Amino acid sequence: MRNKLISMQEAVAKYTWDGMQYAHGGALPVGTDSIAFGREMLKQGRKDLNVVSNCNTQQTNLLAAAGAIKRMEVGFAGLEVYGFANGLKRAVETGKTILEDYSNGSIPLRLLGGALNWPFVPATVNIGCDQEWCCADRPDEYPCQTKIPKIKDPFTGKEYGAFTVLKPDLAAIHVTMADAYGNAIMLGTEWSRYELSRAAKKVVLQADFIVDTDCMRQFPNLVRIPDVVVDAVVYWPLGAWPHCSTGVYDSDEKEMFAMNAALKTDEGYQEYRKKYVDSYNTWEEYLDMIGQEKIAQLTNNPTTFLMDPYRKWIKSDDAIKRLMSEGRQ
Amino acid sequence: MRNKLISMQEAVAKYTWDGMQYAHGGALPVGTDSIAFGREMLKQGRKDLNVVSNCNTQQTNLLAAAGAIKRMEVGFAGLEVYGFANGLKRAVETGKTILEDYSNGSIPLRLLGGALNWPFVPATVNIGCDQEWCCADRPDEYPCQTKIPKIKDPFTGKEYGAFTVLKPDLAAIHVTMADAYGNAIMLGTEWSRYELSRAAKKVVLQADFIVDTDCMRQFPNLVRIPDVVVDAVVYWPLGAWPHCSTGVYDSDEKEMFAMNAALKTDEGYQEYRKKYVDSYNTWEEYLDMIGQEKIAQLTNNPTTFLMDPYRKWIKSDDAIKRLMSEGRQ
Amino acid sequence: MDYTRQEMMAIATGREFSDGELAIFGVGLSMLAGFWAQKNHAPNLVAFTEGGVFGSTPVGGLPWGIEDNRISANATSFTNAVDALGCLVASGRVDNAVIGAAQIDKFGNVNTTGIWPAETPWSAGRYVLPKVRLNGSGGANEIAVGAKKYVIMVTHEKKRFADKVDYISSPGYLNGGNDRQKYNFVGGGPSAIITTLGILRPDPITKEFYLDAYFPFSSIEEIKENTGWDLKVSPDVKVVPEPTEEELANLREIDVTGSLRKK
Amino acid sequence: MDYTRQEMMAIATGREFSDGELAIFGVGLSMLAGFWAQKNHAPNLVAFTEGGVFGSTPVGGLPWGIEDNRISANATSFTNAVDALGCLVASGRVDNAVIGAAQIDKFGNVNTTGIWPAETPWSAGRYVLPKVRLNGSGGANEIAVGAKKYVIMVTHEKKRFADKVDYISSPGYLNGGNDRQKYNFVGGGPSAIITTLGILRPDPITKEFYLDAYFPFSSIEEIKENTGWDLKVSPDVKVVPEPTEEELANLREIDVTGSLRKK
Repeated sequence: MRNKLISMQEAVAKYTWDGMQYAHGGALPVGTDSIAFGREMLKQGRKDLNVVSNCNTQQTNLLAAAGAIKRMEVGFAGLEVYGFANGLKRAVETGKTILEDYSNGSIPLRLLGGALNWPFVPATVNIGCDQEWCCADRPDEYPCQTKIPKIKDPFTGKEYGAFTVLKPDLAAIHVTMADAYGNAIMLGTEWSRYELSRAAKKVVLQADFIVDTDCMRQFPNLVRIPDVVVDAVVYWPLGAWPHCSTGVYDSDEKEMFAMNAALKTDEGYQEYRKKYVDSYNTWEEYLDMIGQEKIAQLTNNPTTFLMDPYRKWIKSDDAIKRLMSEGRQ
Repeated sequence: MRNKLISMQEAVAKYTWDGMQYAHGGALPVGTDSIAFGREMLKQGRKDLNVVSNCNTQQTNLLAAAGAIKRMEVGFAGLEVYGFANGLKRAVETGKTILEDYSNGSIPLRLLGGALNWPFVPATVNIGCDQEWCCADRPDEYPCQTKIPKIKDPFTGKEYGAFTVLKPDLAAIHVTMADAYGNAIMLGTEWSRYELSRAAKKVVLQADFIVDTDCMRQFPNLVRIPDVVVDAVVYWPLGAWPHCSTGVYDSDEKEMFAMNAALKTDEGYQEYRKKYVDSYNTWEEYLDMIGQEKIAQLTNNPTTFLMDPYRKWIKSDDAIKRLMSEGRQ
Repeated sequence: MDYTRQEMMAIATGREFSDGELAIFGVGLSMLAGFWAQKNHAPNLVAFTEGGVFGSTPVGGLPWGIEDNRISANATSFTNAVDALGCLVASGRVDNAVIGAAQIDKFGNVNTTGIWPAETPWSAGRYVLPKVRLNGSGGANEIAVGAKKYVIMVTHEKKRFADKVDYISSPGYLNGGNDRQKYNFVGGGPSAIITTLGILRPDPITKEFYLDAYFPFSSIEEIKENTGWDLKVSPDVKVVPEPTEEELANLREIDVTGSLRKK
Repeated sequence: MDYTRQEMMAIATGREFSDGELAIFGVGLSMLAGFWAQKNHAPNLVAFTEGGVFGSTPVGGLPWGIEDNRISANATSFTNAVDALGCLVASGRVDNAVIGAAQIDKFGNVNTTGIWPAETPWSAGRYVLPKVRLNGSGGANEIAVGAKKYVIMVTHEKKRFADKVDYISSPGYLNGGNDRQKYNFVGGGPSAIITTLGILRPDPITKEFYLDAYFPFSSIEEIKENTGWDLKVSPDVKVVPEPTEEELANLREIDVTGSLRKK
């Protein structure tokens, strides 16, 4: 087993590049996502991204507002009860981002198809509707025959569709807990993170907690992402903020609205970026930026009992830093 | 939530019938399986079964020896290091059981296809080999074109195969823990039990322990089989014997060999049946049959620590009996 | 009795759910309607979310999303999207559901993807950019394709009730009749459009939605005025019974933050 | 030095594994060879089983099955068959593996399904019943199709080394050459047949297996006699170095029950 703990800066520098197919791993638009990883991509100036997004989150809302997303495949482009995603909406309406529509059920199946290295995935959904007929990549083909082409069931002769499979260059996946080797536990809905971890060519985990491997040996059935599919592990507390991370912190209601309001205009984005992206380097500075009072409020929530069985294996910041410097040797 | 705890006798009487498509849920030929459920099917005289078996186990070895299996689809027909499965082997060689061969990876994918209600599943395996060319159901078709028919990838034009999907009438699934409503936790490999629980038309769980629902609320990510897909729950301690149940008991090495040796002949089967099928009615009598000394030995094993986090929620035999009589009202 | 149009819509929607059904709820209004039904008359209604959150009820207020901590705090199982939307919804297992709509047409086709006020993709014969980009289908496409039946809940405004939607995000009866059969959809299609003014149901043959009932505070005229096609009216058109005191009390216990009470 | 043919076969197989590879082991000999490699020269060999048991080593003796408690006691992750055999093996991710064979032919096709001493399905042109029914393919079919390369481990007996196997349970190079391409297999096919007598490797063009090396205790003649086809012999045929003391000591630490020491 290889110690894969590295810094956020290193992970983004090593595993991302302009024009790549980038997938982020989260749980719908309010739940957990590798949002801190996306902030660091912005710091490092990543652009022309081809994004695979089961659901938009504040990460893709921010990256789109920054003009960093050239193309995006998505199942859902909003922020649920928090409203439309202004940054992404603006990028799509102005033609800056090409948005290719699927659904929340078909993106995970296409990832599963990529994980299994299938040639295609049978489509019983997203057919007989404009997800089939409208192709943002090839707008002149209408009704489009090539996005979800017809395929005949060899057993009945009935017609269905076929989806392309997804194998992103990188998946940055938020997990609740990871050990230094890349074994990870998710609390709350997995959404499509399991499929993503197998479909992507490289996988970086962004974890709220680093735990000892003994935790994994006590709960191996919870380790839905084993080390063999993981390339790097990044520790970043509160890393899904302002989203929630089940068992750890609530979504930051005020900030969810404020961030989305800011992303409505380019000026707002510039201000947001200064304040919430360029203002920190370390995770300590990041936590200071959020503020201790806010953190205390968000981490006092009705799901925290879900973390109780694992607390004794949580590694301290100092222990994590030691592991990070060991890993570098 | 509905209390679904019923007796083994009732579960078999209500959910099985002659000629049905029956799937059993286990973890390969040595790991956990709903073997006690199979014994009860034998007691109740079930026959002409059409079995879906990811792997043969001592359950199917016994049912085949009894002549109760008319047809079986399988990925692996042996008992791993315990050798060939004599009961099944005999039934196949004499033509009593039609055995349709797939592989350990394709049976779960066909169950997944059934769970998703897909028309077919793309086949990148079991093609270019005799699983494709030989069809036990239609022996005259060779090389068979209809078992795993050819299908063209609409994106590249390349040729692959297509599997039929599986939707068994019933899946009897062994789980480590279940609550009375049918929420279940498996320890050890899931094998194909997750897919099976969604693919089958009806699902009966056979559990080593009945636990309080509070256990599920503490560990919801472990509950890979939620109550909504479950029809009945049966408590049957040591129910995978002589196989192992990870976290609970080891495989009974002596009995694995002895049972398989007995099933080699019809006389052996008749003796086995008298001694290990017809000899008990209640789970207490079943445990007496195995013997306290043997049970102590099997349950003292290096995996028992895996059960520790859940022990406080385990229900006593008396509490289970109360729940069973409540459920009947 | 004092109740809002939103409350009437939620209650009318909730009344569509029966005891023992397996249902999937979305966020917001849809979830309120569903949990109200469970509390009010369908105690064995079994619900889950498209994230695979099972066995839970909202804690501490209406969830901000279907994966929010407020709906995760007392779950008995967390699985995933393939399970919830694939194995349970698209497969055809779910009995009943609710979806929303930005735009809807007379065959119950739903648009939640964008607004094309001038040229639409189908009128232009190419995929032109929307003037206003909306959220896309989310899991509603799976519900529309797979659920045995489902309710479409939508604010009754003329701009939303189009003769033909700009974009079909979630197919209803497509061009009507048995048009769904072309795609071998396993689900039955929408059973009702429940609005802030009344209830529309599909004609059993043509599948065109007609006015089946209106709310005590609305009228056939108001509804026809606010519908973008020539809405047919049932000869037996009814008035929907207004919420009983008990129904309303139950709803307000669920809607702790009073989100439906804003007039 | 005193070692058995089985031990030589296990060590020769283990030598095929390199540090850092992702590998899948079966039960019995295959697992011994793999864990020996990990202990002996490939500490970062990462192995899992087809049940999705990750990060573990045998505890208390050689496991009776790949899901046995003996291989589950110190696992870091338990997943499932779709994950292990589908996402990791059939997908093409696995670097190396070992499978067994009841019968093997000159193109590395493996039969583990049955023995047809008179008529085979391919000679009869129909699926006739086997005289002796064996275990079927298990997960070996996925390995044969998907692994980047794999070793076939088999006792060297004439009845097992057939010109053409009775039944192809796990495809090797089929009829040789680039015949695998017909099926778009992602894996590279078998890299070696390692037997109780020596090592066979596929010709790079024809893919027919030839004798590449024999063990110190065997000979070209013995091997040819025990092979059911006219086995070609490499002009550079080598003698496999016998186990070093360290190799043997490491193997015997893994093989705690001495299963390979029975002569």
